[in-house]
Amino acid sequence: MAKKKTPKLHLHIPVPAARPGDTPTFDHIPLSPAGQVLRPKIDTQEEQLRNFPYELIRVLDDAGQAVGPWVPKVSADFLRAGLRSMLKTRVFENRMFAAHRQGKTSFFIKSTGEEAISVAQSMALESDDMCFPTYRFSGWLIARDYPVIDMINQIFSNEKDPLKGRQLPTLYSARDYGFYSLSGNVGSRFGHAVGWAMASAYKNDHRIALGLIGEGTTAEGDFHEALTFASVYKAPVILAVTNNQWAISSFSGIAGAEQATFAAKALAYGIPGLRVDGNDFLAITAATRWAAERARNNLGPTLIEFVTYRASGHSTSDDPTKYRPADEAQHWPLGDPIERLKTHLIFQNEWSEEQHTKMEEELSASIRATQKEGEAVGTLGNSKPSVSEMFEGVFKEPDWRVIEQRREFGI
Amino acid sequence: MAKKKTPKLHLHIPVPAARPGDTPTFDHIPLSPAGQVLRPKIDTQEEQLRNFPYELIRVLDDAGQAVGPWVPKVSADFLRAGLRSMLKTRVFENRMFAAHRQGKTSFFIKSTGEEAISVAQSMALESDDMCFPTYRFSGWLIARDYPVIDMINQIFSNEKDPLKGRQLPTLYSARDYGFYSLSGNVGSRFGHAVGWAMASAYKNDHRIALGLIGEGTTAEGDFHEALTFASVYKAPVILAVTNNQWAISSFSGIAGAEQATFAAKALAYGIPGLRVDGNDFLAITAATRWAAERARNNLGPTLIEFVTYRASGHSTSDDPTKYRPADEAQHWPLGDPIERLKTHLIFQNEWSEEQHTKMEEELSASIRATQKEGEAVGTLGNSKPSVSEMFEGVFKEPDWRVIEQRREFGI
Amino acid sequence: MATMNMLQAINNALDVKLAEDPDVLVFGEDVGYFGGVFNATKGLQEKHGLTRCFDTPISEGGIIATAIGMGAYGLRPVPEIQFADYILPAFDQLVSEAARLRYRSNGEFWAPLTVRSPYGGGIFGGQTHSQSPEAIFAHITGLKTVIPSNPYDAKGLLIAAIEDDDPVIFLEPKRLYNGPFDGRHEEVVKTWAGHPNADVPAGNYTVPLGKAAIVRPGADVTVIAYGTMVHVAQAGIDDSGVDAELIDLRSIVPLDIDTIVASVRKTGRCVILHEASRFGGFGGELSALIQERCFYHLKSKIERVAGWDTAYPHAFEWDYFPGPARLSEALKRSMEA
Amino acid sequence: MATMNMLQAINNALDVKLAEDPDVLVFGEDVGYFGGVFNATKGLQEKHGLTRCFDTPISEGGIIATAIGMGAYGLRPVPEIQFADYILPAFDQLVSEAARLRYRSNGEFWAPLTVRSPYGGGIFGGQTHSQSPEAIFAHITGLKTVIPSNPYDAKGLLIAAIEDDDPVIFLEPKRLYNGPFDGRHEEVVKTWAGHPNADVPAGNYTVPLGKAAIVRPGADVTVIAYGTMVHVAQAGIDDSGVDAELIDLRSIVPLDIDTIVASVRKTGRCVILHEASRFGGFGGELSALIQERCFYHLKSKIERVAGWDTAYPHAFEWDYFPGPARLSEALKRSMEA
Ligand SMILES: Cc1ncc(C[n+]2csc(CCOP(=O)(O)OP(=O)(O)O)c2C)c(N)n1
Ligand SMILES: Cc1ncc(C[n+]2csc(CCOP(=O)(O)OP(=O)(O)O)c2C)c(N)n1
Ligand SMILES: [Mg+2]
Ligand SMILES: [Mg+2]
Repeated sequence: MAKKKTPKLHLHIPVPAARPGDTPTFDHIPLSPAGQVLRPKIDTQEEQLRNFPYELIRVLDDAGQAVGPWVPKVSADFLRAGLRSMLKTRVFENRMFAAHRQGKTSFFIKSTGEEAISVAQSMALESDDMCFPTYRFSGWLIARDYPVIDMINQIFSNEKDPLKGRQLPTLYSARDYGFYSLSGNVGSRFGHAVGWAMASAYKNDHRIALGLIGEGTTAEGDFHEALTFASVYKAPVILAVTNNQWAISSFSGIAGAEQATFAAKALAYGIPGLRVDGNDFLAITAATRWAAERARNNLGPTLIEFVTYRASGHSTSDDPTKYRPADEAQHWPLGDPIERLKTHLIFQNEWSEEQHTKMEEELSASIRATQKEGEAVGTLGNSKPSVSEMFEGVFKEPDWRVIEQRREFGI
Repeated sequence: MAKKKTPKLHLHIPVPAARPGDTPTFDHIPLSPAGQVLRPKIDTQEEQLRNFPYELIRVLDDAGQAVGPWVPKVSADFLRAGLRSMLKTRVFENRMFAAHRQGKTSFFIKSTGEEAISVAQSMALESDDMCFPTYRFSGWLIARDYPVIDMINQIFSNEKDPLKGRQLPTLYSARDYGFYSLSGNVGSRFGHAVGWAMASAYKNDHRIALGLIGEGTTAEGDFHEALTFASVYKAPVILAVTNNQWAISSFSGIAGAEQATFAAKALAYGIPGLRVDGNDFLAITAATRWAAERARNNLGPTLIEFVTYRASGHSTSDDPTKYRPADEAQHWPLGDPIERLKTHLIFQNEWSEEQHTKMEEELSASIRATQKEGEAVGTLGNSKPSVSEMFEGVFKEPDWRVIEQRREFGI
Repeated sequence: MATMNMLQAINNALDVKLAEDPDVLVFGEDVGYFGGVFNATKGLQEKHGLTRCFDTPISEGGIIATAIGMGAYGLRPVPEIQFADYILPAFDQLVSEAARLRYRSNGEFWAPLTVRSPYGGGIFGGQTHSQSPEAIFAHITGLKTVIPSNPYDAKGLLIAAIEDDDPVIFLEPKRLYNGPFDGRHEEVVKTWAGHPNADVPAGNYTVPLGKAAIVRPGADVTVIAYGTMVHVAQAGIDDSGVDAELIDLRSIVPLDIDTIVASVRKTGRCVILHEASRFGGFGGELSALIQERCFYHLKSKIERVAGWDTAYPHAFEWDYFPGPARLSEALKRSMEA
Repeated sequence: MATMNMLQAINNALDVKLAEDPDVLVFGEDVGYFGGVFNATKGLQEKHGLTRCFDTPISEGGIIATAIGMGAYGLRPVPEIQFADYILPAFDQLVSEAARLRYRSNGEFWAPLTVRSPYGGGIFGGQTHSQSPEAIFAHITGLKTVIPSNPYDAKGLLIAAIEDDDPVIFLEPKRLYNGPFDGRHEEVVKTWAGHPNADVPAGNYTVPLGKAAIVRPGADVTVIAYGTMVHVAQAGIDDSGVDAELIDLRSIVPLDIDTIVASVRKTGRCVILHEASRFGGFGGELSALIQERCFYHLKSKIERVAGWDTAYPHAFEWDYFPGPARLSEALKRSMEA
């Protein structure tokens, strides 16, 4: 063929709207006004749902009012419990973060600004459902009254660490609380949620699974494989992307956000994709309930993108001001989830600033006391489980190698 | 929360419309009438293209007429060349398949019914573009006049095998013909097409890449990773799914076809997704040109699903009547690509039955002669490259291990 | 008791477990209606139902991830990977997840999967239908790797693997599916009929993981093999005329170190045979373990006979394949030293 | 000539190659603007431009697939995998594609990538930020695996790897980034300042792949190590008082077999040290190769000192880590035997 003249190609590398020193902006993030998005029936055909990934389901408006078809049926007690768990999560995480600075642990990771997702989902699902969390999901455990002391002992890797010193701090496992074992690898448990849900369906059980993944991690093959299996076998699972705008130092554009919303990935699998205000406790509750109802009624999986913002650094290992404007959080258009639920409750005359301050003080005191309790057992390096734990649990029964090596080690 | 009564879950396992003994049907495959789908400008916003994955771009109608906005500008010579290459591909493959039955090779794989895709794409792209093929793409080489004798020598693993006996038959490599090295693993080269295209863009070159994948293989993580990178970096690449309805014995529903078209997977990445009649030489040409023009103009990748039908078994290793009705091919609604282009040319008065018969005879004779030539060199086991070739090419320069092992082997 | 080839024995093991334990599920690419590309799961879907034995998407990572999730729920999944060469896309799932789940969760969750996969060469499968990846699994703490060499063991080991609460990689020597193959590829193909280990009991029985078999007692040199190579070893031993003791490892993790050490201490000589390429192969580990434990008993150096350090080349299959001749020479070298 | 720590040396090697060869590209998770989670690529994007050093999606398989495609085009990609533990999702790309491309295409295509990745423990990274996966790469025909132990070598080997036309896995001992670490974790942290191998020339120079270094000549026993363990070995040797010859392999594929054999023939004793778990580790291959080639020279059994056959446990890092004390004991055992 004759060669036509075409322009020179060039390679596109996405860059975020603002770097340190720039003025932050989130104008590129499409928002919908609170209350605007319709709430379809759970058995609506996928064909009718194809616009949802491009909208944003919001319930709480700027005044703190709950508006529109997605307002969930919840009691004030329920909301106060949610508020309390979010606040407890924040207080707990802030203390542990500080404990890291004091050398009491090797590592810590916070979910600041994202507490609504873990807490609301924990409360929206049943106690025997199973959640396959990310490392930014301690709110799930807190909402279910998992003993904070056990988390602290794990974080301090001390003698009472429920994971026996084998795991990096924050990589909890809590089967009885519907919280699957975490690992340092991101993404590789997303498909476990699907397998677990398929098993439940196979056994004609009623339990469903929830899988979580960060927006950055949606780029892993695991994401696609999980969604493919979920879709093909109509697994009773909710698959959720927590889009907090950042991977470690990479903005969501490096994961494809310049081209599509993360909810739009549902379209590839012919399943509903909801895009939900991740800082809106009520919207999260409503969307999770909707997806759970679908799952429980054999209508298959739902993908939910929660639009939120990672208000802190990625972990104790990074300084976010090195790669984004220090004041970026203040420009985030969807506010803070705790503030928003608090405003709503106050607006409803179900809460007050005084009560809030009191609760905060009470939670601070309680977490402080629990931390002391953990410190009394020991912090990193000055207390640990029996070293024999290193050799346990490789297999159900130890084989000769670890038996010999224990001997070689002298225990 | 109080437990609501929900129905028992059950596990959905997709089953095809017909198994051996059943009456075949393809009613579940959405078709559009020829000529009906619009042809957007190449720089149309993705938002305006979101319906395309659910349509079917067709040019040739049942009468053999080329209709609608996607009719490509092509000469009769061009079409005759395409017809010839398709026919040559079919004749060649049928002979090699028979040669396998005669023990002349260990393995063979045909593209019967799918020849339009490889041939039309080969002709639509430039000679210095690079194609990352599947094993069902020999039409690409034939359309570019790659010496059939070299393919036959590769298939016979004989002394003149251009790949020196190292590869399974049909897993060609032909750099000078824009044909990337095949491997037995499915899917794992899809991302190479993206990397190659990114390299071309990085170098301000004008060359583009084409990646191919089977509909069954879209389930691999590789598929998602390739599309993610292509979308994020706006790589000048065409990514094509050949949806021939079957993986080996698994129907497309096992890859998600019950829920979505394969073209719809484009929506996950915010790139255009075209669904194209894969047995329509003109539609393939037009769609490939459209996508190529986008790529060359720095508008990024396009995903194309070619809807076709695998008329033969998967390879020499399976008997398709074991898992699908023996007469399923006859029910395929999109006909045979060779017949359809032939009918079109005849309709246009540019071809005749006589010419066709003559061409078929001529091609049969020529392939037969070339096969003889290959057989004169040798077939599997009775001629092979120097065994020293086994030890070559592990690294650019051999290290002591293969040098020692050669010695140990005695050569 | 019936005569079964290896495929039938494997099929039968799955059948027995599917019938006996509703928590056992069999799935993989083409394993459902079609019964697998090698027929290993033939008839199981029809007999046990669509949800007990079914096709999966072509996604090895997805298959294993799904299986792990099912295992965490409480099932005993038996996924098939169509060829061991295609286990690699699932490698992260196997290593980072299946192998580590019990340890990291302090026993709250575990992954009792049995990953069946045909492996090895000898069928002109070329580079990507012939590989033997056992060494990379052997290095992964938390994974067991089992490789049967005959129908009786195949069934008993497979049932043991399925009943085991740890993740097991179950590698099936595809060249042995239909008959014992001793590497003499020019000879007429043998079937399992008449082979002592082709008598397979009907019901549930297990061959314990981690127990090697002494296939042939001998005084002069120990030969260690597994899978296809057990038969090649027998042929090589016959050719050499050496009175070799042949050990079939049956599982490489857990490894029956006691049987190995006792034999080498007795014979003072050792040849290790495997089909995988030599460098970094499992033979290295065996050699190291043996010299660590039998240093003063060794009369000559431990020899390794293995595939060359190249890919598995289609046309040169029999040049690559470590056949009886190569073993026989190694045995002679070992005896002469 | 400047004093550099290992990170600076690596950064400098990339800088030199980016400046000198427009076909060199550096990319990976967080490597662009941020400069990598360990700062190895710091400043490179700013200096060389957005398209020369950039962030990628979190997709190790995608990163390597992209790099292979770029390599096939004609570039020299230098992808980073953030932690060697996370190389596994890319394992299929490395094995089935990068390692085999040249061979299977008869040299029409090849994959000249250099995959940089921090590996090893000692930073309280827990199970998934501490592993040493070199053994599984060593077994893969077609892959080279390089592991530097000091700034001078790191730069020279990295440049050699980038200039090499074969795929290279370049494992960076993260515990050595900022200072030599001999395993005495209770002691005050050392920096590279003053270390003879921290003097790094400014421009392009290479340390050839496949050439080991004799770090410490000795008469009585050969110690073989690489990466972090070179420093641990030195400490262990000092502790033991044994006159050991210490070999730093620098690359495990290609392996400098001549240097190893010459040393063990001289000393008659050998201890191998690595951080990865022992079973199936690279120590097995080394042990096997040495006993095959030095059988009659060996005065005592070859010892392996390595990580235990468990995952890398967070709180027990120093119990797991094969430190100088364990080496020193092995040296004494080796000498006493
Ligand atoms: C397989 C794997 N690759 C890379 C990493 C390193 N890593 C840890 S967290 C992280 C960023 C994840 O970002 P995202 O998915 O957006 O989750 P977020 O932290 O924002 O919740 C990366 C790259 C990892 N842990 N696992
Ligand atoms: C990674 C990998 N997994 C499995 C296989 C076995 N296999 C070969 S072809 C095939 C079916 C592919 O189906 P599809 O993608 O639809 O392509 P088609 O053959 O229909 O063109 C399978 C499962 C393989 N070759 N590679
Ligand atoms: Mg994120
Ligand atoms: Mg197909």
